[in-house]
Amino acid sequence: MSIFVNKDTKLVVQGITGRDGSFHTKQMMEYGTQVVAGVTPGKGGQKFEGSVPIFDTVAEAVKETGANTSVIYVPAAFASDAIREAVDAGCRLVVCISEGVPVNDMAVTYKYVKERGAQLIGPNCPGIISPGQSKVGILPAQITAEGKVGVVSRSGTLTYEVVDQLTRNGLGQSTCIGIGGDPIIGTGFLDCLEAFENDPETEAVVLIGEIGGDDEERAAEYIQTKMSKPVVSFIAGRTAPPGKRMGHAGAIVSGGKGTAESKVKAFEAAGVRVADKPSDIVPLLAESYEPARKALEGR
Amino acid sequence: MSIFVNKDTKLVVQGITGRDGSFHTKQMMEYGTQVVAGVTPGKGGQKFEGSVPIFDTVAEAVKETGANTSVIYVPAAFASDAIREAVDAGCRLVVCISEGVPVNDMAVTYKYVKERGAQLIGPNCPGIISPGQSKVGILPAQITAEGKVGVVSRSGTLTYEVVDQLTRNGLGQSTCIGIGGDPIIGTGFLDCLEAFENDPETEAVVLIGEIGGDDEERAAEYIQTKMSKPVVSFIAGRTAPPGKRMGHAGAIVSGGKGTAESKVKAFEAAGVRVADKPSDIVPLLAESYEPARKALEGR
Amino acid sequence: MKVHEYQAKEIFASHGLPVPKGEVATTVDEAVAIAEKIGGPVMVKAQVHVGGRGKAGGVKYAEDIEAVRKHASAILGMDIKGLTVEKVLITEAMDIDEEYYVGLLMDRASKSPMFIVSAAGGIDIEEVARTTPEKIHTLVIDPRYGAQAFQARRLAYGVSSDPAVVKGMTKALLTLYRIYVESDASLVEINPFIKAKDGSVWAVDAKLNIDDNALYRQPKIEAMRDLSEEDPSEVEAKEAGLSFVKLEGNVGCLVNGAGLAMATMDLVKYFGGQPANFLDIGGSSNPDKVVTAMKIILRDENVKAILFNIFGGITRCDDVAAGLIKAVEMLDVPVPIVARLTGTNEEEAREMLKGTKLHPAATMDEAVQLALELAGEGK
Amino acid sequence: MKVHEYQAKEIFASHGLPVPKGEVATTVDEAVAIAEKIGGPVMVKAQVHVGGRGKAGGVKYAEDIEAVRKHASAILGMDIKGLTVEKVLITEAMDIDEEYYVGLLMDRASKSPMFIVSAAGGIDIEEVARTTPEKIHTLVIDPRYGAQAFQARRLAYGVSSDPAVVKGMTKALLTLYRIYVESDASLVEINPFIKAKDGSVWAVDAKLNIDDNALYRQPKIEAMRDLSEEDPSEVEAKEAGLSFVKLEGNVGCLVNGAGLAMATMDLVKYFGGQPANFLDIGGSSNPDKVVTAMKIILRDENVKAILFNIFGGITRCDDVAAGLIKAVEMLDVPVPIVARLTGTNEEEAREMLKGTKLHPAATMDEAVQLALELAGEGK
Repeated sequence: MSIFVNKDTKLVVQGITGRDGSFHTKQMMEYGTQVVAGVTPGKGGQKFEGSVPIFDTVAEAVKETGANTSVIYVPAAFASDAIREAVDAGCRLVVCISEGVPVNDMAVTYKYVKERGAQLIGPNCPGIISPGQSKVGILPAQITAEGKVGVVSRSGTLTYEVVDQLTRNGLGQSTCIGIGGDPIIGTGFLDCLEAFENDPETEAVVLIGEIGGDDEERAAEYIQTKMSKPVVSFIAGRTAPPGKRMGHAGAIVSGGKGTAESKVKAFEAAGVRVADKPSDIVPLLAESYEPARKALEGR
Repeated sequence: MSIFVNKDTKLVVQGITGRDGSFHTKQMMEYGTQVVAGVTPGKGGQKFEGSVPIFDTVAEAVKETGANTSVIYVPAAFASDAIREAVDAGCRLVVCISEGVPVNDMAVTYKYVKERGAQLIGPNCPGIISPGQSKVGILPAQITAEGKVGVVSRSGTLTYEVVDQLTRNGLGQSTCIGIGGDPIIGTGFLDCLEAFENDPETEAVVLIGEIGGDDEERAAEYIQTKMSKPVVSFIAGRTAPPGKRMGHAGAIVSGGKGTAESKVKAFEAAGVRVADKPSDIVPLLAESYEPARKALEGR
Repeated sequence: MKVHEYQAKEIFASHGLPVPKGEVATTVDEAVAIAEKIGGPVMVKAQVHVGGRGKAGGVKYAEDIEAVRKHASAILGMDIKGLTVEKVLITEAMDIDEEYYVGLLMDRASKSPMFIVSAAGGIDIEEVARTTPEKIHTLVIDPRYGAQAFQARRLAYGVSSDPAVVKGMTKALLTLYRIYVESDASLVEINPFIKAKDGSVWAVDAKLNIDDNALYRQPKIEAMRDLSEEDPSEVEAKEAGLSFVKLEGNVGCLVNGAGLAMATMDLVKYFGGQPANFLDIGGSSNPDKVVTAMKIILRDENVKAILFNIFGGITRCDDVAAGLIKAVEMLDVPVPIVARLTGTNEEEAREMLKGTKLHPAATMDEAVQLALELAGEGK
Repeated sequence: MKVHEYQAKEIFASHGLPVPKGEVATTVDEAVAIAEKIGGPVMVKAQVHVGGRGKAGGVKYAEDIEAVRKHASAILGMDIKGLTVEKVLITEAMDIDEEYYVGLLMDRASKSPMFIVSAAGGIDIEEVARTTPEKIHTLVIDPRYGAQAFQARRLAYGVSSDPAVVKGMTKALLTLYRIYVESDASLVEINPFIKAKDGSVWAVDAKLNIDDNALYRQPKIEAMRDLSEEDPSEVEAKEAGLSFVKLEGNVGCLVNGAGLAMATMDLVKYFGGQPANFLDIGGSSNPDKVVTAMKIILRDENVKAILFNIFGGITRCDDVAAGLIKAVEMLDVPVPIVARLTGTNEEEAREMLKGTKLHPAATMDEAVQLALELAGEGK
């Protein structure tokens, strides 16, 4: 098991012929993801890497190949349209990698996706990987390993850092998901925590938050009231000055809200251990999760 | 029983202090409709006719009085906002009398109402009356009588004409509803036919259509496949020239579509008798509805 | 309300749609001057608010100035389905390779705007829909979200794989949607949307109908109204808040409510007569409206009798009676009047009409039959 | 992106909001001329992109021209939180009776725009929210439908029963929503929205923040950008596609990804050091970016060591290594560089960096500790 993507994921890549799209499609194919179609308007009829059919529209791609999931690598100005196109064509899961999507567009797109019962991950996210099954997005697969720890994060490379440490310590992952750093994202911590809680394969969860918003605070409450599995967290941005956007559009402390302190406090109040630095995550996990303890001891 | 309005209808009147609003509110109160509140922005705190409290907003009216239904008499330019306000405030049924609402506004308003699970009757309609229980709108109550015939119509005064003939022939009505003559209306023939079919008190239905659109054709199909109760129809506009809007924004034969012939043909093909003139409706009803036959004989 | 092709094209062009060069002329000399300015072959197109102007000879190709002069002379002043051509559009003649239809209208069934696209452009789309419906591609737009680029693109790919056509049509569709919303349209259409021999795409014709209910907030478009294209009686009626449509019979009808007005016309026909008009005095009760309505009906010399059919709901019978009495006093009514007033305040009305020369009637059937009799035509 | 009060007011006024007369001045003489044109008492208001200008003495009431001259002299050139005041707005002083707050912003929790209204206007709204949250009225707007008149009216009635205030505020809220949508704003606010002693209502202050992600389609607003209000290094970074924020420490950080960059800064602090900056080189792999990033970091003389922390995903380690090698070649780098490159193409990168004077590190902890040691500050 795993959450959101698995062996049955049949992927259509929107923007498959672009620089990033083509690079990462090759990586996904090498990993074993079922990439069944690509979409680039005007290139319908061609083949990607000699094997993946390219279509002008997602509707056609879904109709011809039965794709159930889409990943988007188009420029930000076209990302909202691409998300809506994928949902309209029947994709149940849409992963939007594109960075820089206007937030007011996303507010409407979010409604569009929800109303049609689909799920969006991102935008501005690294995607999702269920090791050994399917990789959708840009996460570097070589640092992951099959296993039972779920990882959810608002960051990209910081996720890799943490996943890398898990793997090096012998802790494989059920699914690693980067939900994105924008103020409005399709899938939040709560959705992922609920899915991990319900996934029989997942035994523990690592949550990586950052400054801005109050998603971590709400996640803390959820963990305290609804989760049975151990969760360890890390919050980035303790040294970030207020009023400054730290790269991510959503990572900003404003009006005294969204501070790392508030998030750490919320997690600690909820009984969730918070790591002071990324390398503390595995040791903290060992306190409540037996396999982590054994893995550390075995080193 | 009855459909849509009954003894439990607690009405808020939007535009209660206007010329039409005040006139018809008095008529509704005289009839016995539970008019619990009125709304006119800026007149909050006053009383209508010394008894009905007036509020600035529908939200306040609903909160203070428990109104569950709204009737709207505001100018067309404000009607869409009034409908949305009523639905947002929690009214489950909204009856919009106002005529001249822009159709593109109504397309959006229709979605707004549906999405919130409420029901809209109209706009540009005479409203609805369940004789002996509640009158909401402008239908002249004195021509109605309690009984078991359901009446649904796209027209206003033509409805009165038909109801008057039913009453004069001893055939009372369960509910009479004027759905309005605009291209986009909240409640159509199908909604009403389904409600009449499910209403144990209604034994027969009179449907009054007119040129334009294909609602009558779809009603004919519905009656044929889903209805057990006898239905008699009348179609206005057999002499209307094509391409000309006949008063109602929706009453127009264009591109060879929406002709009276097409509608008559559809009803006849569905086994629904179509009256050649309004005075033929009761005699036709007598052919399939025993109480009508007895009523005619008894005269 | 309809606007002329040249006006619609101005609106289209201001939104960035590719429209062939052209200007409108009201005289032959103007037409020639415009053609000279454009240079090369042009089209001379009658600007009238009716369909089928092409078949009626109102659209001509002019190879040279001589031909422009000839065609403009013939078309200006021409009568097309009862309307006199007052203006011609002189516009660049395009070297057409492919013709498409692209349009957007309010679809009653889905209660939403709907795109219509076809590779069978340049001809009557209703005819295409009737004979070869498979050539028509439609797509319903959710008005909460508006038209999406992917929807326009999908429609365009449905009729062409030519990149220039797909790109141009996608843009055209999205632009038409914007125009539709911004101008409160009920229909906006380009027929034909063409690909020229050089590969470029153009909106060669343009149609834009506006929702009358929204004109109050469209002052710029309302200013485009061409009253010479409308029946003066209908215009006068509309200004007075009435709905009037002229017909060919001799029984003038004055009714409250559109449905009842149609039913009254139908009943005149049923009893062997012919209605002279459709007239709905509308939902309010202003006596002046009745006066105006009478004036409009009496302007028609065919009218031999007038039939009032009023069922009072929001309209009060006493108001109508007051208007009727006022009208009879003010106007010299040369024909008999049958009055059937029932519903709200009918007793008051009956009282008011006593002692007048009006012929009362109790039912519709009776009223219509009496009117036909008085018009000398009763069965 | 932020625009100045005077620019926001121009936008507000163009949408029909009541804005007091006023113009912007860059010199004292201009300020005086504007005040003379306005006549009567005016406000002299510093135009800077920071909050709290009032407390800093950047907003003054001027009874007469002498006072205008005095205050403009004092405020122009004033330093407010590190920014020099280059412009003052000279604007009609209103006779204030009541002060309200009206604003609209993107609410993350509801993922929708949200109105905020309060009768406690004229003061810091965040302070009001913190101390007397019951004075704040909010209303989430469904972006598919936009702001509804009834919603604006309901909010207005929530803070006032004065007809002029309700009417003016209702209109102001609907207009703010339109401005918000049309200009791709993330925040738009009037604080205070006032009722004057004569009963009229006015937008006395104006704030408009634009979503940077949407600037590409807001050329008119982008043209309002005042670069003198922004840190030149941050501007240069943004132009190169980097995210840079200057901090006070001595360890320059160059990281890919915002989360990792923050975690790196936090780790510097954790090990007892101070980061000199936040710098995210972003998600693509352009070697030139690394060069620009290095230049920006080296401009800060406090920097004693540079820490590269790259985890390759979409960014390829070999590209970063190439950029790094190029940067070191081009620039005379006077401080030690610690390079930790891992992830996509890390082997290629390791190979490329062999034989350079860079200090390699395998883990974040090791890299940070090494950098601190090299900066002479390690624990």
